[in-house]
Amino acid sequence: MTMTTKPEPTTSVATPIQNSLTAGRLPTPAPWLILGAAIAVSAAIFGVMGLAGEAGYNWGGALLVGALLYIPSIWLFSMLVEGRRRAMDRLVTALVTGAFVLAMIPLISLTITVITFGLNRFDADFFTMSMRNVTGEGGGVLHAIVGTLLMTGTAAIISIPIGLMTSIYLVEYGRGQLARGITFLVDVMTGIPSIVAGLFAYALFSIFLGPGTRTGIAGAVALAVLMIPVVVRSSEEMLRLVPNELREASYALGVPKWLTIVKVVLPTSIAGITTGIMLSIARVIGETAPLLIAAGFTQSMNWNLFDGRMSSLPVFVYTQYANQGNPPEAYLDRAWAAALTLILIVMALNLIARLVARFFAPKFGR
Amino acid sequence: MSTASTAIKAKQRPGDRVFSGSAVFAGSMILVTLAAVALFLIVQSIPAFFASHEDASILPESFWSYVGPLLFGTIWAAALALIMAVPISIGIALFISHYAPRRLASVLGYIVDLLAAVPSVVFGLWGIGVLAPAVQPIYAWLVDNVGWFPLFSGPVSGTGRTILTAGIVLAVMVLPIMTAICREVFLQTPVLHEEAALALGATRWEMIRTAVLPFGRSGIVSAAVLGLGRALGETMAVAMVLSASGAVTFQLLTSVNPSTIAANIALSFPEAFGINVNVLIATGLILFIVTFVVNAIARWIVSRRQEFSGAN
Amino acid sequence: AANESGAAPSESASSLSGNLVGAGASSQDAAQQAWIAGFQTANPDVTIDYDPSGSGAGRETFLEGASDFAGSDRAFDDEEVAAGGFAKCAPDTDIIELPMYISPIAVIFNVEGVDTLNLDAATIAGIFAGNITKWNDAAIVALNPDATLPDLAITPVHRSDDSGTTENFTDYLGAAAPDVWTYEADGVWPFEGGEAAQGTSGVVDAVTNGTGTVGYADASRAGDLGTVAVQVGDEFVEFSPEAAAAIVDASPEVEGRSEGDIAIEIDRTSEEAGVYPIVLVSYIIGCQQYADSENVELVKSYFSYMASPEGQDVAAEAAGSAPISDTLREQVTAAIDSIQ
Amino acid sequence: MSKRIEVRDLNVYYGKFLAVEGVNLEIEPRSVTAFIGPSGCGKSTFLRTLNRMHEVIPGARVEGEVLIDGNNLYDPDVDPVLVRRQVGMVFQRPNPFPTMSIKENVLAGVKLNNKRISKSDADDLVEKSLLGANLWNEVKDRLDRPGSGLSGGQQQRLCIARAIAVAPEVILMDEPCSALDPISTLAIEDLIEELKLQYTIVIVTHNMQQASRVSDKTAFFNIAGTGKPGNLIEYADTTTIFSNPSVKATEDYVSGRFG
Amino acid sequence: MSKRIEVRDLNVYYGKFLAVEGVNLEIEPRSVTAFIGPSGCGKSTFLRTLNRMHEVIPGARVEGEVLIDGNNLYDPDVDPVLVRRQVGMVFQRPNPFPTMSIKENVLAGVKLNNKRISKSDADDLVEKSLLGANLWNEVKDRLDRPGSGLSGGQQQRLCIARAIAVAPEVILMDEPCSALDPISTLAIEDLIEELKLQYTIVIVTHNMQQASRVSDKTAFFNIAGTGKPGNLIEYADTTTIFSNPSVKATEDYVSGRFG
Ligand SMILES: Nc1ncnc2c1ncn2[C@@H]1O[C@H](COP(=O)(O)OP(=O)(O)OP(=O)(O)O)[C@@H](O)[C@H]1O
Ligand SMILES: Nc1ncnc2c1ncn2[C@@H]1O[C@H](COP(=O)(O)OP(=O)(O)OP(=O)(O)O)[C@@H](O)[C@H]1O
Ligand SMILES: [Mg+2]
Ligand SMILES: [Mg+2]
Repeated sequence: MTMTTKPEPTTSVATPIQNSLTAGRLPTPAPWLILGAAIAVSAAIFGVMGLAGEAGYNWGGALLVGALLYIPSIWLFSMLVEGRRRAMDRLVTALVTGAFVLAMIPLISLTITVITFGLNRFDADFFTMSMRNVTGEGGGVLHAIVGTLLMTGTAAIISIPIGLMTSIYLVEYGRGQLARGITFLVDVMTGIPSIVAGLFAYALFSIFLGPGTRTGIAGAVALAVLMIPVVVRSSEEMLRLVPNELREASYALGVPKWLTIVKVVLPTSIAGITTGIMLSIARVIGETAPLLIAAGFTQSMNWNLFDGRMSSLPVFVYTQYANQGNPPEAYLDRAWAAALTLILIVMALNLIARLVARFFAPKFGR
Repeated sequence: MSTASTAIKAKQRPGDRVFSGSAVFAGSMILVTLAAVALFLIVQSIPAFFASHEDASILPESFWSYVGPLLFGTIWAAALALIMAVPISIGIALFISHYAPRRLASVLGYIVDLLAAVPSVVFGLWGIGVLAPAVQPIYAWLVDNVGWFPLFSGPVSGTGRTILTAGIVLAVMVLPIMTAICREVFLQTPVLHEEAALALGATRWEMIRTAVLPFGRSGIVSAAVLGLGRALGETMAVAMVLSASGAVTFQLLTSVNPSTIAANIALSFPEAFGINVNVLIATGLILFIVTFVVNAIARWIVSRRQEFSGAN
Repeated sequence: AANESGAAPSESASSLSGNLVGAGASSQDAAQQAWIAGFQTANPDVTIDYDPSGSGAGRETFLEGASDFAGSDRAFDDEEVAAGGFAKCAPDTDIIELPMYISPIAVIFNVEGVDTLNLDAATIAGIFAGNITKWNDAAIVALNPDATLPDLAITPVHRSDDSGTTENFTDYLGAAAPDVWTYEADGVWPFEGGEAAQGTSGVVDAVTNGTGTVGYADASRAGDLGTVAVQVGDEFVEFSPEAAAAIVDASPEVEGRSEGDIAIEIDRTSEEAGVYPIVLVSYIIGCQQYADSENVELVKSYFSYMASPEGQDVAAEAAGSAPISDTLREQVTAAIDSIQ
Repeated sequence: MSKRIEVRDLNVYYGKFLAVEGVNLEIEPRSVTAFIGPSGCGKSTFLRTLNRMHEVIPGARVEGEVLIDGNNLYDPDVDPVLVRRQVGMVFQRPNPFPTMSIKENVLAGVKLNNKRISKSDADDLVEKSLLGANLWNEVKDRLDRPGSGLSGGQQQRLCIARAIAVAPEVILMDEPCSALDPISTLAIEDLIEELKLQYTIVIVTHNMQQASRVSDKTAFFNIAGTGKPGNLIEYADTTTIFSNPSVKATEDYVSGRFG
Repeated sequence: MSKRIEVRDLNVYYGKFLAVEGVNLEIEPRSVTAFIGPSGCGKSTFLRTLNRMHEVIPGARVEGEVLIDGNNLYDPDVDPVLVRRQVGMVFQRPNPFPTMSIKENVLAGVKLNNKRISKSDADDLVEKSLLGANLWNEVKDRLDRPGSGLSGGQQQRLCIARAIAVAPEVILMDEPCSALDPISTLAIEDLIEELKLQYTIVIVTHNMQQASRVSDKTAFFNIAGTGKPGNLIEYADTTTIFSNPSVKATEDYVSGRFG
């Protein structure tokens, strides 16, 4: 305690500091200095203790331990200089930032992995060819791109209206028993495991189209079953955020309820709803297991949702990885490139949705 | 003005009726779908409940002794994932909503959203190829140095493909959706309440504790439930990453790990025939029920203090 | 897609057209893709889909009549055949089962500085059963006096999914080392212990990424990993296509099956020179007589292509399988000719 | 273009809770009527029963009759949407539609009802309504800017313009000035003065000066205690209410030193 | 327990937009100062600079000095958290924490500082603060009910209780009565009268009667036009401002017939 820079009496917390508004504060660059010191100490520990490993100095480990060391250090320093509450604040700041950085590590690692491996086959052939009559090297994913877009698109066409209308019902019309029942059922529906959805769609279409049939539409239905609850949940949240004032303003003008919903409520919440829909699409577009079961797998182009098997990008990635032939690198390269393609597609959809949302979004501000 | 007086008398407008009718229709579609799924699951499961090893070769004895360890593994893996993901996603959401500079925040939000788009197969590939080898030395160190702690006891897995790794992969997978919801909710915290806290002389953290977190509590629970639902049902990534056997063990770092229901279906379904198929579907039914129970508990938690909720 | 439309060679004499669906074992998927590619190139109006959904699923699908043929890592067993009910086939007719895809299973390992090891069945069984836990165990050293074996823990890796590979591998262990390996042959790994990984790729990845790991996988995927030469009689045999084909020839057929149902019971304990006993035989299963004669020509022609030396070579190239021997081909061809 | 309103034995409920009890009232056409009373006495609640906005709230219902020119609003076959077109409403907090420009906001009542209107008619209507709401000069150069970009007082007048654009016959205003500064308040009071030449106006206010300035008649509501229903205590000419009320409670309330 | 505030050459910005320009002002301890002026002239903005709440808004910043008992609030090493503990604030719309009970709301600020306040101390403090805010009698039986269940006026007084519970030396109030009915307004005006014996109080109001009733000194702010910065036009004793202002604009504003 002899080191404290500020001889403030720390005992009288309840009585305000009379003479000055300044409390002891760490100088602005202090956190950075402490971070640097923490990393240096950790680096030294790694050096001395020989934790570095034979393969060379373990920089990653040193940085990680340094960062971990920073968290208690900043708390300690702040505690000594600035007092308990500030210390807590700094600790939480460090933790929150730490959580963010920590989450960035897998993201960056994943991105780097997908891009470096994916770029090997990111060529013109890859986007203009299917896998028909291709063995070993070469080939492309056009058929899987088409399949993914067709099936996800159909799933979206099924589930967005149903999901949106259901959430409208829950927010605008639903009262009492039926609404509570539907909320409950939507909850139940969020619990359907994806593979069960696949089994269900497969069994359902076996009834209509004969046993054992695997078609794009079955895949789309499986995806829709997974997608609807996400759409309902997110749209419901967003519709509830629309202030009642606006609805009342519209009713007071003699606008019928349905027009109020269509022209006032939906446009006001469109940004949130689009975000929710994008999340739901992202949720299903990468599904593998249900599509493998319901839509099967083919090497050829298939534009017909109602006849024949249909490939999709995730299934393509999976089969390329799982059933590698000769040379295995060709299969792995295709798998990664297809994964990269899938991520890019979702990115593009996301961007489009954001633009749409921005276009319709309420225009606030002066 | 007798014209006006009759004018206010009109029958219900067709637009309204069509619109509310289609909303009800959409709602009942959910009912129908769900009934169909439930019916399918139950009908398909019934033979499994009474099957023994003779009927279905994958059953050790009865159905329940088969599903028990799987159920344990499912819950254990999801719990591990959630223990990691909930604090981190709250952290990220707070970072984006209350710590990062405005400009940066929306970009960061977008980046995290993108993680949601990564297909589970890719998480699987990444888990096998990148994550597991990277964490294996840490596991080895843990077993050597804190192996006395039951969760960390050895022998360490030689490949790092343990339940903890699967938990990490699951955590990374559920992060985006949980973060997105938490972030939206935190951003909705009324400025009034935030300023009320600040005006009382709260530090940023204290403001978050008094205004933001209580307001976002139900949102956090919703997010956790959605994340949990995803973690419980995730199939491919777990199947690919986890070194699964039927064991029931809490050890995190060994080669012998419990399997999960969804992963087990994926692993066993291709070779399944006869009653085995029913057995696997029945495990799906169990998973369905578990997820639902978790959901119901979460609803109950949220509704318990409704009176004090932020939505006023 | 660019490769689909204009691919038709104009002078193609082929009159075949139609759509054939097969489903089943993922083990033969790479071979099937090669066969399909070769066949479709020669017959541009034909589309064949092979769904690598798994042997069990493949057999179920065929049984339901949803596919024209199945690929399976095991033949239907006696009861299943007796039960009949194959929807695609004419009532009360038999099925044909053709061992068209033979693939050696390699025992692969990852120990620095060791490329190959000589092991006998008992030692392999000991390793996978968890009795032998160190690479410098006396049993291994005794068989490999020249190798420099480290004091390193052995991590055995097995398949976590239900698979024909596991069934064949455990069948070998049980037959060749019954004292050490007391479990029945099964597609599911019979006990808890060791590392598990999904699919051939998972096992290969786990062995590659780990240290001191050992596993079993389709030989074509062994890559740069160390492989085991298995003791047969007095010699140690490395896996090779020829050795794998040889064991099939040296093994008896399952008795009591109809003509054309060529189910083989691999003789894992054969001591004949140059056979490699750990093999997987994957069958093509079709009908002796199809209920609907529409696709029969196509089926016969496709099956014949698979069995032809050319077809077997394509598969060997693409999937690393072992071409079937000429004696076996004769039987297979006869069976195909009988299809109607 | 204005109507007489009669209220007979009106009870207003929120679910089981009786919020306003036994109101009898007659409002003359082309007049301004002010509702005053302490918080929670049911002024807003009662006001909203006059154009059936009350029933928008789940569980809310009404007993009794509200007659507009002799027609009971609460007859079973009356269409509330048509009622609201005849009885417009302005709320306490200005609530322009955030997704719409100033012009679209004014036209909202017309456009949202899917009425087709020619561009020149629309422009005329916008100008007329904004002029009527005393806002035209301030916004005529930026009709395409979002309505939420205006100041509070301007937003409130925009809402009034929006309300009069559908040509109602009665306008209800629930504390239209409480969020506004004196200058905007003045502008709106002037506006009420003008509007009353054409419309029947009912206004809720906490500001007694405002009530005495703008209204012809005043209704005083009171409440006996929390959980009790609100009652109409006294209804008379504004001058009477403020100078010579017949009920003690009214006198106590209006003679408070505040306002 | 009260402080003198001096403001020197204060410019207040929102990003690039200069909202308030060149304010010089001295506020005596234990007095009530009212800020009046038309909407958008920067009253709230200026008020919020007095406890550094301004900087909570992204991009907002300040030039110049605000001295409290001679210490500049905007010195680089001043801790805004400490400033806000000494300078409390009450907002226009009552904002009790909805997740907390009445009691927890009162203790919210205290708990931040002193986690381990004993139960009896806490009860004492709650009673003292609620008594100070004139709310004790109305809520003493339901301290554990949510604060959001109170009426608007009660909520506002709850917010005042919450503000005085942390024992600040200055209390800033931004239109504390504008959402309230006259009875609640009266209660709060009475309260201000009492609080001024202990605290320095600054209040923004649109209600000139209110300003003249409660304040000792009044500051009139004005704005030349939209987009222009607001200015302090005149600052003097309340009686002077309302009876004999020295600037024409002030006279125009206070002599409006409204209030
Ligand atoms: N949506 C609602 N649901 C249930 N009760 C309500 C609702 N709105 C108002 N009330 C209750 O009805 C009574 C009358 O409320 P109302 O808002 O009409 O009062 P008011 O006179 O307008 O008050 P103020 O001057 O504060 O606006 C109050 O007791 C109130 O709590
Ligand atoms: N968050 C903000 N960002 C940008 N500009 C703002 C912000 N808040 C207020 N302003 C602008 O600053 C100026 C002063 O606003 P302020 O709210 O201080 O006015 P006021 O005098 O309090 O008005 P009122 O009486 O309506 O409350 C206005 O031009 C306003 O548009
Ligand atoms: Mg009201
Ligand atoms: Mg203001």
